[in-house]
Amino acid sequence: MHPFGVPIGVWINAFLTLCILSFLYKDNPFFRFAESLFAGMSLGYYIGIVTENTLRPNLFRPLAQNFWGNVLLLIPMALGIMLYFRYIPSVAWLARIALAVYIGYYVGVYLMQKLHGDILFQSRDTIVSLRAGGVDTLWNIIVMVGVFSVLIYFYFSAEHKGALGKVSKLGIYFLMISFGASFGYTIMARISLLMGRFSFLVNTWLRPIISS
Amino acid sequence: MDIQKLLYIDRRIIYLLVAIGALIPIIRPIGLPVVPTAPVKGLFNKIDTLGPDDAVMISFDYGPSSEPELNPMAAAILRHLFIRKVRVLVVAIFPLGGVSMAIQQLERVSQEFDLQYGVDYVNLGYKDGGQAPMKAMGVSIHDVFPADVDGRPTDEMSLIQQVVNYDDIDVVISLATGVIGEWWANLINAQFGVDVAVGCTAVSAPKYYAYLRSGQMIGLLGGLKGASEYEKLLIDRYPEARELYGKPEEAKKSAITGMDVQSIVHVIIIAFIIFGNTMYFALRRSQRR
Amino acid sequence: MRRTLPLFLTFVVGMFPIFAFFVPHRAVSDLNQQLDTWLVIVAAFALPLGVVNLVGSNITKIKRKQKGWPYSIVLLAGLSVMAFYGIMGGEQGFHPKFQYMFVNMVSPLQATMFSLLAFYVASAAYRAFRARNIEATVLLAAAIIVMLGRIPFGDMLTGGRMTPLSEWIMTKPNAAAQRGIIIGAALGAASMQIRVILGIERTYLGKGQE
Amino acid sequence: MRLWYAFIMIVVCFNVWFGSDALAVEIEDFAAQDTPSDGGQSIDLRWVATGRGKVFILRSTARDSAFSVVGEALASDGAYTDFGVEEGVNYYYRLGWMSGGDTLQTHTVGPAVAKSNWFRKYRSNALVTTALMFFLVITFVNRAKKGHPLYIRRIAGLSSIDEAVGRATEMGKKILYIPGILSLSEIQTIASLSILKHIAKLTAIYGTDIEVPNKDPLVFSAARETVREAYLEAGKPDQYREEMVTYLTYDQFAYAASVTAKMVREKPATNFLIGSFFAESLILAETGQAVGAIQIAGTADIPQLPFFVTACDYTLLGEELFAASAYLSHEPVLLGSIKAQDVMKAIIMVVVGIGIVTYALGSEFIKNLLLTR
Repeated sequence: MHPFGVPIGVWINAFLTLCILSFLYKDNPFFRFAESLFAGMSLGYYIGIVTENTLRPNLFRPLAQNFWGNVLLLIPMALGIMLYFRYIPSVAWLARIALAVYIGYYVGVYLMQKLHGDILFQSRDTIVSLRAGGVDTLWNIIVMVGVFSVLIYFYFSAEHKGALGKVSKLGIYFLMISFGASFGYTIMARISLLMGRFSFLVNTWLRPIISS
Repeated sequence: MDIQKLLYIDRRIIYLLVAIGALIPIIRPIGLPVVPTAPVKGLFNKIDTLGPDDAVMISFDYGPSSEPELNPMAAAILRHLFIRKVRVLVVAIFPLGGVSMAIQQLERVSQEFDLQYGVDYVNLGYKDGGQAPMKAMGVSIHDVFPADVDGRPTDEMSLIQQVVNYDDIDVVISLATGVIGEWWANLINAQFGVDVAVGCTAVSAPKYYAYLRSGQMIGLLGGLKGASEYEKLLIDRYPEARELYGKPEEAKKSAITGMDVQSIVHVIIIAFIIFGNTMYFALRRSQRR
Repeated sequence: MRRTLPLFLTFVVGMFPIFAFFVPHRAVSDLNQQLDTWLVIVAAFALPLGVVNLVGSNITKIKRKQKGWPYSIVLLAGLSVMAFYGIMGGEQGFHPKFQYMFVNMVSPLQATMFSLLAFYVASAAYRAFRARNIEATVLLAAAIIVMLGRIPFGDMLTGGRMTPLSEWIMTKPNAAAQRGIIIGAALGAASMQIRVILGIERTYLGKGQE
Repeated sequence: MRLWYAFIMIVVCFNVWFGSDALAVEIEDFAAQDTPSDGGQSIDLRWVATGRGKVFILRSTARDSAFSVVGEALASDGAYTDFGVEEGVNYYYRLGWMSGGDTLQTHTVGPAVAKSNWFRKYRSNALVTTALMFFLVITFVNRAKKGHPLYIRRIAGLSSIDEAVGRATEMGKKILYIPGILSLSEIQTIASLSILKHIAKLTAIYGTDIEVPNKDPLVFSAARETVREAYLEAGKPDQYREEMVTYLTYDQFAYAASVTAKMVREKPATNFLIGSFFAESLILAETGQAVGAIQIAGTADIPQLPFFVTACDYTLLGEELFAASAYLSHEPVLLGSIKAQDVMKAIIMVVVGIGIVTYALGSEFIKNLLLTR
């Protein structure tokens, strides 16, 4: 089906795009329709993704092909099912076991990432050279002052008064420069997204209609 | 006075002007100049020293929502690598759509060159598990990807036979949204010492600058501007690239055209900020009287 | 037991990846990898928790003919059709209809919602970037310089000075501030993570009815 | 005849020109041993070479026979890591190189065995950091438990939480609490839940309406528990309704669409955006701003901070989010851990400070100490 020389899929795509864009003017039934459809379909999409990409290849298929060889997979399955015990008052506490395992593991993983990848790494990097030469030394000093003043801004054990207050104020200026700069830098990305949509509407949808 | 009204102008007027500013260059491109910056040159110059004996891994770590920014980047980098005959291994770590991005871009660019699959380049496809496969490739790429994206066994491919792990790879380039590019920089570079460059959306670029400064990354392409700078470097250096980007259907998709839209909308937003501040000071002055 | 077992498990399971971080022994890394895949499976089981709630509340809406109930029908229809074809995929991957609906419906909805940001950054910039006080002025100045540095127009206006200046802001003061936030946030996160492992922080577990 | 002569000369020259490197290779101190700090995947080879050229790595499981080429390296590299080995097997190695058409080999070294090791030595610095952090948290938490007074400055923005709840109460409108879009695997989400508990207690006491829409199903179920408990602890279990915590959808942007639609239709007086956020941050915050809600945000996702700062009334930046969640619980024990953070921060600044000074004096000792792999 190609009404006006454009595939029906493109028509649907364009219609839904316009429905969402209409929200900029105000909330309206078209947006509400698209929003509800979006909520439903996206959840359905993830049901498909989870079944197809996680449960089938990592759980069902191994169990079906070689049950005893993969019998340990029953452990995560049991943990997954335990999440639902929350709704049965007598065994509700078992749901917390699944949660405890899930949270515990990731907390451990990310703890090391923070301490190793973030703290050690960034600290090492703050050891800048004061002998870089010329203007580079000055820039390195600025970086050093910036890191220290921001860290002092995040210092909770003392009231920010006097010298501490001044340094922490400097930290705020560094933060403001960073936020302003990041904001300004990002505008670009956001416009790119809009461009992608507009270019679809103009080049993929409207142009073929006009030329047909 | 009406200054108050002007200050709290209906946001829909801003929306309308932004929309018009974005539409005009799409309907009729303008062509404004581009100046390459150091973080982009960092990656470009590195690749410019590589040749047929070298290998580069590109990780497609983005989904459809970041296409407009990262597709031109992927195309430009792939073209550069293929022009220099560097061998390319493509992987995908991002679960939602990374692999289809890889297929799309590789299909589009590889047909412009005379390449042999499995020898000059290979698409290993998606691997679940985030950091786990990334780390495991430090030992053996083949073990992580026993089959390529289409299920063909990789042990028969000369490229995978020769490129065992990160030791045989000159640069890993992650085209990333969100956190995966960071993992490459702070996990894989830190653990295996392989050079990492990241092409990211403009929004994550500021955070990546910290990694760039610390030497965890050798290059950084931020958003469409980074891509357009890379295109510019490529077009200036290689006549075959100039020819490629000269084709009208490629020009339309290029980051350089995208920059036209960027420029106009940026100017509109800056004009609004200046207007807002002018009104604000005018209001303050009138209130002081 | 009901109270201590979950806390004990959090401790043991939480210490394991830390242990694995330092111990390269194959037995340890294999078990760690196994845990990784297991927990992805556990997370997958959680999805129906949400689905049941969403379906339930929309059915109630329709039954009671609450305001906007027809939209609940749209939602449920979208959900069931998409989920049906999502589960219908075979060994070769997803059902073609599932992919068609993703490409022509879900994906454009995502992209358009995302693209609204182009408008929102404009309105937020207009409202927030006012030289009200020193801090706001610093914010405003940094933003404008970087915005000009991102477009060719800025360099045309200043004889090529805008791009280097904006790169300088990004790589020097901005990177310094970012690094400060990264270290601070990592410390905050690490201390909280240790609290969780040690069972000091336990809001997330809930007390339950014991 | 002359032609022949010229030809021979050319061949000789070629040999000298291209073969010279290979001819000059001389290998000393060739040794093979298990790669330290790994999982038994490889064996390290080391040698000292004079001259340049390529060397081949020959490997066998027998001392004297069946050597085959398993890799190649530049002689000048002086090292090679052989990943093609099985754990626990005895391997013997030789180096070979071409010399004017002949293949020369070193003597055999070995046996070398790839072993799984029990400690990554190069991560000793991380081990010290981890131990120190644990030690500090435990120490200060114990101090707090024993009743040592710990001073923590007022965290700006916390009082604004109470104000924001108060405003919603006065206006008789609802509070929207958005706990971020990541699952419970993210520590920010856990921090968010403990802040939610505090806020839910306030709404229970004041009788204000609260709604917590969710993207992640695990967070949804934990948030439900949290809010119910908060109402229980506030002595208002009868006011708790299941609809206070709802599930929307698993998609980031569909979630953003549903929440913004909610904001526009229900016009909440106050929005809390606390947890882990990505691109949807500004969609939510700007819509909330447009409908006139008071907004308090908190995240450690650095790319989103600028948007929250510009569109919200108050933003908890990075570490403040974690500190706030500890502070609000009003348990002195948790204050101890904030203190631990501060001490660690001071230690970092001192170490980095000394590092900068010694680095300027020409020592890279501290810099190398912090090297991460």
